[in-house]
Amino acid sequence: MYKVKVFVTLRESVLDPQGKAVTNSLHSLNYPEVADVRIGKYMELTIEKSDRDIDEVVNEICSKLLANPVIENYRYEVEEVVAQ
Amino acid sequence: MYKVKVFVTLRESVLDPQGKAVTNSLHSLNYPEVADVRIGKYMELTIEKSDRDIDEVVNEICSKLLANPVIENYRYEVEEVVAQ
Amino acid sequence: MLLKLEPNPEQIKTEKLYQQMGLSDDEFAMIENILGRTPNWTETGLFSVMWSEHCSYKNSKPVLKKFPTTGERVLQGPGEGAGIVDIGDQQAVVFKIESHNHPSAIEPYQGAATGVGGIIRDVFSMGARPIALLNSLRFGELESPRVKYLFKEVVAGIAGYGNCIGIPTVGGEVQFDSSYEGNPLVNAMCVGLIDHKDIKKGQAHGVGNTVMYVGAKTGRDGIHGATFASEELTEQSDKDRPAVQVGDPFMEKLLLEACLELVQSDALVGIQDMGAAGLTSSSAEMASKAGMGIEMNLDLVPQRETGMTAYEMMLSESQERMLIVVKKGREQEIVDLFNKYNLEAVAIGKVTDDKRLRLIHNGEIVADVPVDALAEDAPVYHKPSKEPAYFAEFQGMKPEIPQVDDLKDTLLKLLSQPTIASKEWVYEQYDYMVRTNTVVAPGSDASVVRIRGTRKALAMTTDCNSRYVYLDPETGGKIAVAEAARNIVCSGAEPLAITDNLNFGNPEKPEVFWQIEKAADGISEACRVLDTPVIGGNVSLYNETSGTAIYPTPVIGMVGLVTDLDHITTQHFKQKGDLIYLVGETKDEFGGSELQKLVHGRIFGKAPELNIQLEKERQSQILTAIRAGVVQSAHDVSEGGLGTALAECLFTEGGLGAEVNITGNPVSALFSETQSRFLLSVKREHQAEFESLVDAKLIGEVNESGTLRVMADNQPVLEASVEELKAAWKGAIPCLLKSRD
Amino acid sequence: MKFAVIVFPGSNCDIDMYHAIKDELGEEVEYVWHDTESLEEYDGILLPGGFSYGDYLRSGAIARFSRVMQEVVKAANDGKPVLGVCNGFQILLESGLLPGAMRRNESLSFICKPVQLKVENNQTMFTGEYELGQTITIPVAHGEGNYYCDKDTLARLKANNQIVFTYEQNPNGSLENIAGIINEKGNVLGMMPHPERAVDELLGSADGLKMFQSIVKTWREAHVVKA
Ligand SMILES: Nc1ncnc2c1ncn2[C@@H]1O[C@H](COP(=O)(O)OP(=O)(O)O)[C@@H](O)[C@H]1O
Ligand SMILES: [Mg+2]
Repeated sequence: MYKVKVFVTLRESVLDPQGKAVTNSLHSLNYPEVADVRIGKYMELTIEKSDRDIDEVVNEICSKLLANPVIENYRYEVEEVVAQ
Repeated sequence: MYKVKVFVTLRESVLDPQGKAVTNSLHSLNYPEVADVRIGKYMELTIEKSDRDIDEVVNEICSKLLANPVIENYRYEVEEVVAQ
Repeated sequence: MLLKLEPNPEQIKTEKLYQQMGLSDDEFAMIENILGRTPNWTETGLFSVMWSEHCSYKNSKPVLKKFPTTGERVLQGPGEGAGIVDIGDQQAVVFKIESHNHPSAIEPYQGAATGVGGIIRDVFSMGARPIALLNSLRFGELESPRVKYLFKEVVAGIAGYGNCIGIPTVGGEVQFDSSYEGNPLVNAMCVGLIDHKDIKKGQAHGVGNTVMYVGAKTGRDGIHGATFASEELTEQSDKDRPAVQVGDPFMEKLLLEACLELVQSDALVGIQDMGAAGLTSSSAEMASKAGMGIEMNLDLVPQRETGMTAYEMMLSESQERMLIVVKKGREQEIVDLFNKYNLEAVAIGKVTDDKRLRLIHNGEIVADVPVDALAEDAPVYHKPSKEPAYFAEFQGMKPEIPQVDDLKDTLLKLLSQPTIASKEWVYEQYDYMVRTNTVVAPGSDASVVRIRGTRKALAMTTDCNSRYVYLDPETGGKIAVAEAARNIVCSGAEPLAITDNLNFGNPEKPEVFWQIEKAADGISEACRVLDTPVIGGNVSLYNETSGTAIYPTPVIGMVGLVTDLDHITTQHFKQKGDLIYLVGETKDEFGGSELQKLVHGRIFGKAPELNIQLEKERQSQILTAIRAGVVQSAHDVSEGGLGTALAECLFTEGGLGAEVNITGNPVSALFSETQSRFLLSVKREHQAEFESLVDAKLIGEVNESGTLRVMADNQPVLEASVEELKAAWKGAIPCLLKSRD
Repeated sequence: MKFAVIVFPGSNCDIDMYHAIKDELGEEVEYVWHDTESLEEYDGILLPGGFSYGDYLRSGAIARFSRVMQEVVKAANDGKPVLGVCNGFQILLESGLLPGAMRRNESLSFICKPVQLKVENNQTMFTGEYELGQTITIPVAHGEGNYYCDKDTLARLKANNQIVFTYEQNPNGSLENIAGIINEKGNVLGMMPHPERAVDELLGSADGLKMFQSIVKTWREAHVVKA
């Protein structure tokens, strides 16, 4: 079994209204040192071992469903775990 | 300057409607090996150095604003970067 | 910091780089001629966007000229952000429709969302308070995963923007046909309300007045083909790649409230939204319309990204921005006003009298061109037009009645065609009630929004049956307008005016251009007869997938005036014992009908005929009867014919049913799509008065049987419980969406 | 009785709330901006629906830090009626004035439609005019109305009769069909459905009006005694 962590972030030049709103709010909460916030998605997938290659599976899943390649980038980390 | 990565995840006991929906659509896209998906947030903060301790600042920000302790947990990673 | 390498004028010319921006050799020569020199990179960019079809209408202008655009009530016709029509009491209604087809094909959620954002800005840039949104959508057949994805995301994007900004999305239409498979249509319409005294124009008057930039910062969003072209030259890295525009409805809500406050200030001279071609079109058009020039210092433009070039700033399509001109010396008031809403307002230039657009960047003049050349003098092309072969073939076909074995089964199937089926799945995602003025919510013919503090209300709709337009563009164009008017009249309103969105294929193809011309002829004639001038609109061409054009789709957005809340009427039957009337006789017309599509899997033959004079007479009779208070419900007979219309009248509470009598061929009686027909119900006590006002045929009666029973020659020919009809109609879209891909 | 309708950047049902109070209920009402530093002069506080701060991050998360929220807390502590509708409810949850949190609707879609609610507690200052167990029709319009709280909190809500409204047919996946809850003290009510959209038969239902009438009645009784 694998635990896969997927990070989806907005591409750099894409506007991030959420991040902007959070930055402004942190400034008014008196954290002027926070220069920028970008908000993305973090996903934890549990994937059973199969005969397909895990990287292949994860890349397919990410580009098909988890990330929108037009505006987002993704990266991931795979960890193999031994089921108890 | 610091680059801080914050991971906000739903607590184990809280049902994740989005994760459930993604799991279902992965099954219908023919990825039966995906047993579970949990969806959270991934945030990248750029924080200038100040006289406040960085961990203190990040913990405050997370517990006040970035995560809702009723349903969410957070963890973070701090990386110090040298501005060019 | 390192300046990006831009091609010099010589390179632009010899390497024909302008072609990648969409300018032809002739057009480039014209520009050189206008300037008396070769344009630089930024200047070439200015011309390329201003002379694009989207901004200049260079291919469609000769067609748009056909439209009647004036009328007693028209306060503002085409030419500004949106058209304006008087509704009495010093009030007026402002509306416009706009397409976001191509952005939605690439990124459906954001494409649709920013389409909504853009049309809202057009309306409030006139000084009006937006009060309602509508949309008109087309997708491929709801079968492939890609189409389902586009459909879901487009609806979510429209909902996401409209709900957040707090303007109710009260209506629209969705149709499915394989011609839209790779090229969905997303047209959004906004309706606003204004007091005459608040009407504002996008004009930069007064030499020395200050040009201010308000709203969101400028990024590299939506700089299209042009930037892709420059990519190879400058080897920009991936992170500089042009980005899809992302909408920020929260920002727009603030901008909306701030601008409506600004409109009340006498410091304001002119205001225009930065839509397509952003800063370029807003500045050039405002100056040109006022007979003035504008000089701007681009260093002062609020920027979201570092190292932006003049070219990028001028062509950026970042959302939620407006350009305003204010009286010199009053800038601080404006800054304060916007700051109150946490928004930026920055003076970036001034009005000049030399009719030139002059841009300064990093201390240098980076562009200096005549504004009229940009805004007015784009070449106009009279494209060749040719009747397509299919047209003569279709016209020559004999009318045929499709073979039907089981009337009930056919009705159930028709009701579950996604184009006819309930659109509840769509509109339940829209907040159609916010601001608590929506008297008739989505689900009846037209939506009705009351005007608080008066007895008046506005009825609104979008319509276009593109199958008819494909079979016969002129008739189809007429029908689109007539159908919109039918919907307005059935809700108890008088049609006022229209806005249109001409969605077509590639106009360079003579057969496509012919469709455009003919459709415009049909629309024009219908508008003249129905007295609904065209007060604005939008053109979207090149809607094709792998060389095949979409069905020609001139979407009509129409607004009507309800003079008293008591006149508001819906399509649903109201109570047992009411008499059911059909207005208009039925012919064997199945060309382009739902039944034809269902039976043959394709459409062919002649479109239904339309006698627009007759249409007008019937509409005015019905409106008179509604205003006299003798109509309980009114519904037009459209896709799927009388059978479908009857079922739709019964989709309400209270266990109602109906028994009606038909004559002639039952298939035609129930499913023909003959035009200019209406289905009304009337209280028995009003029978005589109603019959004196409307030429209608009594065909049956509403009862409480919970069953639709259709009789021919005293024999039941169709009997179905309303529950099963409703289940087919309501379940179709959710079921198709759920079905395994 | 004088009401305050709190306006956050991005509120959009403020105007509906205002008109419900002024035109249909016939009481005094004012808009109060999010940076206001005192709510002394108001007898009832209304947090309207909408998308405060775009609902970015989590709905209500940013608005709860508005200056005026300190005053809302104070008003709540003083026993004044505080009603949060939709986004107002979300803000009350984020600020801790009510327990629990909202998740996205189970369908993951925004949902707008009239729904049937059951009055589970008519012994509050907001519901006195309803019958116990009465079914009322009030619209919902939200994307994050899927109420959640932990087991202990739920047990407490039940024990104290703090669940005021439940859905007859759950539209969003809410725990135990919860549509509205009240604080222990009984003066802070949060609900996802919009009573201010149901005050006029012309728009489909007037069932929400009784809620506002209940507030006024309770307030009058208290003040007649005091006077
Ligand atoms: N199909 C059309 N029918 C009538 N007027 C049109 C049509 N298309 C565009 N117009 C008018 O041309 C003007 C410019 O349109 P457009 O460039 O879409 O406006 P904007 O600059 O707001 O995007 C508008 O006033 C619009 O109403
Ligand atoms: Mg525009």
